[in-house]
Amino acid sequence: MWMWVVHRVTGVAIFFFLLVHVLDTALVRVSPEAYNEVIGSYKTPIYGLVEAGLVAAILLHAFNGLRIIAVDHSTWALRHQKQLVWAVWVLFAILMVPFLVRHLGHVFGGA
Amino acid sequence: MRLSGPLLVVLILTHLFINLMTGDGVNQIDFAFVAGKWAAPLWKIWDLTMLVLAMLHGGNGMRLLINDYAQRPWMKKLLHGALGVAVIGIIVLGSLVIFTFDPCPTGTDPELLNIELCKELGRL
Amino acid sequence: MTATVETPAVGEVASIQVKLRILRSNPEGTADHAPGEAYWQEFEIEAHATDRVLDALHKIKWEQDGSLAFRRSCAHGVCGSDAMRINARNRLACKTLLKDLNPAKPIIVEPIKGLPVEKDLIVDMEPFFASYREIMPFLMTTGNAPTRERLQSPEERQRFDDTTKCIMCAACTTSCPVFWTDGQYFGPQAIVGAHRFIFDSRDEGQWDRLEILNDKAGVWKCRTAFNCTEACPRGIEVTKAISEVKKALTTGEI
Amino acid sequence: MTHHEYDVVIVGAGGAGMRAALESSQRARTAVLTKLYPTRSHTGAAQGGMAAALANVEDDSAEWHVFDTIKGGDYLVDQDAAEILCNEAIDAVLDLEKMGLPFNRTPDGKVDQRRFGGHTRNHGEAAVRRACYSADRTGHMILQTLYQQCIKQEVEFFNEYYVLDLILDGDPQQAGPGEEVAVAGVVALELSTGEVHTFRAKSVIFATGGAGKIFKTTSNAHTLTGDGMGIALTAGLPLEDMEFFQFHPTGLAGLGILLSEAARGEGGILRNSEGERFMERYAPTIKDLAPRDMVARAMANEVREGRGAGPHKDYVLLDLTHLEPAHIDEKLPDITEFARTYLGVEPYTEPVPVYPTAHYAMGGIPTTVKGEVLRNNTDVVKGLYAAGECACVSVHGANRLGTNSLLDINVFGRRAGIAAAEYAASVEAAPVLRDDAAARVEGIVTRLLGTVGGEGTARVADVRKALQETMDRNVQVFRDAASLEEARGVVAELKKRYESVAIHDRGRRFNTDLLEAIELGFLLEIAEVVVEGALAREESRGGHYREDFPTRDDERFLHHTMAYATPDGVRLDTKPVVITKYQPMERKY
Ligand SMILES: Cc1cc2nc3c(=O)[nH]c(=O)nc-3n(C[C@H](O)[C@H](O)[C@H](O)COP(=O)(O)OP(=O)(O)OC[C@H]3O[C@@H](n4cnc5c(N)ncnc54)[C@H](O)[C@@H]3O)c2cc1C
Ligand code: HEM
Ligand code: SF4
Ligand code: F3S
Ligand code: FES
Repeated sequence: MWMWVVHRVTGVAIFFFLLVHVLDTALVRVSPEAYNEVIGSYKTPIYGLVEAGLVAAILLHAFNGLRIIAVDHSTWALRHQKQLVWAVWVLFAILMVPFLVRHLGHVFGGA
Repeated sequence: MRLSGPLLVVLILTHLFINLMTGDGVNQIDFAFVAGKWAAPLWKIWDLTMLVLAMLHGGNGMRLLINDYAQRPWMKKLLHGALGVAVIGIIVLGSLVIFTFDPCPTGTDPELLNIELCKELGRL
Repeated sequence: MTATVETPAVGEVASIQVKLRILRSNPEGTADHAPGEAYWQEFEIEAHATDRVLDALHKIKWEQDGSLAFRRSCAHGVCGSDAMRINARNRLACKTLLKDLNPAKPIIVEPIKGLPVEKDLIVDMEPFFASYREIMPFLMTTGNAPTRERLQSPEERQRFDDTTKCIMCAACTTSCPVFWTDGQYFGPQAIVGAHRFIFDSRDEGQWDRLEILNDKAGVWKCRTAFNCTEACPRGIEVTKAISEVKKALTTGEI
Repeated sequence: MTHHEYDVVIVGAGGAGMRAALESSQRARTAVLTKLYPTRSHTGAAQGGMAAALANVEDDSAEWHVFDTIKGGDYLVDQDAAEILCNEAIDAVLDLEKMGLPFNRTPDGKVDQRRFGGHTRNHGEAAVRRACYSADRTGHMILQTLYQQCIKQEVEFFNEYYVLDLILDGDPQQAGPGEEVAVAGVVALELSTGEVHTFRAKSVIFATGGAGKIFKTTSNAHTLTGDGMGIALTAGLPLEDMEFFQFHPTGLAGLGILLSEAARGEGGILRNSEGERFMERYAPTIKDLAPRDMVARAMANEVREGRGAGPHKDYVLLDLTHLEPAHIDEKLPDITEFARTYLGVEPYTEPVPVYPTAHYAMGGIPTTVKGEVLRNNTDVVKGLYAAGECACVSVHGANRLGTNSLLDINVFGRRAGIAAAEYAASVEAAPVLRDDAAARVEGIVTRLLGTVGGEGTARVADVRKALQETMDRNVQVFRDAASLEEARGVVAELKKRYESVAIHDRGRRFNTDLLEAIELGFLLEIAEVVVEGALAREESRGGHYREDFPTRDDERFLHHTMAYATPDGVRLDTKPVVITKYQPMERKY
């Protein structure tokens, strides 16, 4: 059940982010200045953390989404859904760790 | 849901990877970066499908959520309405942006632009 | 079988002190509590590790507080009377042995969630049975019945075996997070009940039933949370049954 | 108080009650009152199968089935009833199949059948496959299927209505032969509100199931407290053959949870502590598949003679280890799980500890083959019917054969349903319910509620426990005058204590405390009748074995016992056994 909660929460989070994200991207039509100003704020540490959270949400939602799809289509997956939950978290960790290193590096180290 | 899901995986992960992992990560993102990307039709289409799919998928997901949690019928109607407006609005807005994008708006400080690209296009 | 004072003869089991924290409520109120108010009450009893939670509840009822109300009948997991939330999981009290719970901590016992509580651990089962009736849970055939039995191969019989085991205990439906937020949802049990007929080679009413399940309160409400499968005391692969019904609806094949 | 009027009221929604409801609701306005949700009824616990000479897998005939039933019942069976039972068996199974019951199948798609104790080919030559089954969940499937059909027919259920009284128009004991006594209705307590309801009806069918809770070790549910029998007795009606109680050989040791005879039908073997297949000594031809009374006695005897297994040498072993695990999973999935869950024993590799457990009441409310309730040896109560375990048609005589009860509830449930509806159609109206019809029930409820908070009074649970223990100790597989006298004394004393029993729950809604107190009253009544009948029957026959009279005595006791409750205690009478074809013979297997 917890995976269902995770999936819901991340889904909603991504949705609202996407609303904002499209709006800010739309600024490229207004003027490069405006766009860069907004994007500039993405590069502050606080926003950096938010963004990291977002990526985490997307990754989790994505892999869990794949698990749900698998479970719906194959009996094997259905019977091993618990292991698949683990797989989701493992995959998530595998991708998240290097990303965090790099991303936070960019955000804080300004490399 | 089932169809848009896997496609989105590919689309969004690549998107994120390119934007945040390659090169300079978040720091590289600016007007010039976007302009550079959208110069290639591949990325235009890429982002467009991503947008449409994500909004349809997310919109549908939100619809389910509203169904689950909105108790009173009028509330449900209201939220569904708002959701519809948001989804359609965003898709329209997003597509407009992508298609009418002008990488080298006149009168902008060239510092901000993707100079090579604009030169190539003969706009500078 | 009454208050298994003697332990089952296999080996000797020492008696242990067990605490139970029970979520109670009395529709008529008690000296300390308003009508319908939910409150926790803790009981301590002496029991054997091999006793069932049901035995523990009986001990409380028979020795300490006769007003404790719960349903039970068969005491061995076949009638479906005593589904309750034990340590945050839906189980049958008669199929849960004390030794399989952590005796160091109090055992938390609550009524199953999502159905109106009537008194202590007793909930109103009517909405649950109403959903079951909704899916037309009976064999539907056309034409004249044969004089002898309808033939059915062992394989065809096997196809729906799993879902014939359901004892309608409601452990699944009342563990489903979707059901908690939306009582309109038929719930996994009703889908299990429908599955039992949809995949019965003798039945000809599959599409009527599938149509009902295609409704907005039907299978599409299921978000594969798997709580139902984990709760089912009969080991029915509930989510699998639901997924087979979804598949039948999307592919149009049974 | 609420008043209802119906043509037919059925009390009980187990197999018998719902089978009756399916018939009567097609013909008359019917209400089914049940103290449990229908699907909680103990029919759902039945495991092994339902007998019918379908001959789907080997040669068989209804005639052989009749003979086995009579011989299995140690010649106390009414043979006309047994003929009906076995002849209608085939249709009873086919009807269930057509209603959708998922029987196990033969490779060519027919209903599969398996062996069961006492069912033989050609009058005892060898075990025959006669039990139609659905894994070890036959009763569950029957209960579910009947419930599903009731949903289809929109049968009107009053769930969690506890019937407490039967209202007759006239006194069944005072009325002379030939005089008319008719049913007027029943009085019930609605559990969720505590409200008393009266139901006036032209016909009433009792289908309230067994009374196993008079014993401590039993395969029966907590709710099987013999209510229907107790209500009938209190209303002045007799109970027949109550001393015959079946002890099923294979209950999980110490717990009583049943492991179906199907375990032996599928090849399981009983062994003592020496590993010996001891049934070879007791029933050389059909060994482990001898009738239950014999196997239960053999087991108790092994234990008595020191060949019991376990630390206390107090049980024997059911050995399934030579069977293929796949076979076990297919045919006996539930009972093997019981062994795992409750004893922690893995039946694939270890033998399962078993000991006889109180299982089935052969006796009950006497009826004709149409299900009409008798108020003496010849007169029926107009409009009153009974079927299922609470009734005694007598098709089971002194010992019921396995799989004959699921058959009984279907055949006689159906007959009672039809007869009740037809009777209802034949009369203008039911006798008027007097204004004070509910007074007795109101009185009981008020009295018990008044005991809440009382000082120094007996607890329901203590009285019940004392009753169950004395019954287990003194009225079990082996009985004799001394043990029965002891039980008689204890029961009498407990009846006194019962008068001062106090409850704890003062509420009216879902007062299960009150319910248990009332149930205890029925248990005490029934236990008394069982003990009195057993004391009077100075012979050994079927499930009733007197060590002081170890042989069957057809001279003195080839008759049914009829027990009546009177102000001076139980009065016993006899009723002749109907014999058509088969003269009593020695019972050997
Ligand atoms: C573990 C077990 C296994 C068995 N296996 C087999 C087998 O394999 N084959 C076979 O042939 N037989 C078997 N039997 C015997 C058989 O199952 C029962 O005898 C039979 O099911 C009884 O059915 P019934 O309808 O008479 O009663 P039940 O199914 O017990 O139903 C009684 C009904 O009466 C209602 N009721 C009771 N009291 C009241 C009241 N006061 N007011 C209102 N309602 C009331 C209850 O709610 C219930 O609905 C088995 C029995 C047990 C215990
Ligand atoms: C990255 C790839 C993605 C995959 C693989 C994916 C997969 C899925 C799947 C399979 C579901 C259905 C879950 C169910 O049936 O229980 C779902 C639901 C949902 N998705 Fe996605 N999704 C992805 C991206 C997104 C994005 C970008 C958004 C936001 C716009 C989003 C928002 C939602 C929402 C709100 C739900 C509904 C959640 C619910 O009902 O509980 N998803 N997703
Ligand atoms: S599917 Fe399982 S959990 Fe659900 S009602 Fe049936 S037996 Fe209970
Ligand atoms: S818990 Fe609920 S969401 Fe589906 S898988 Fe089970 S029904
Ligand atoms: S009491 Fe019957 S299932 Fe628990």
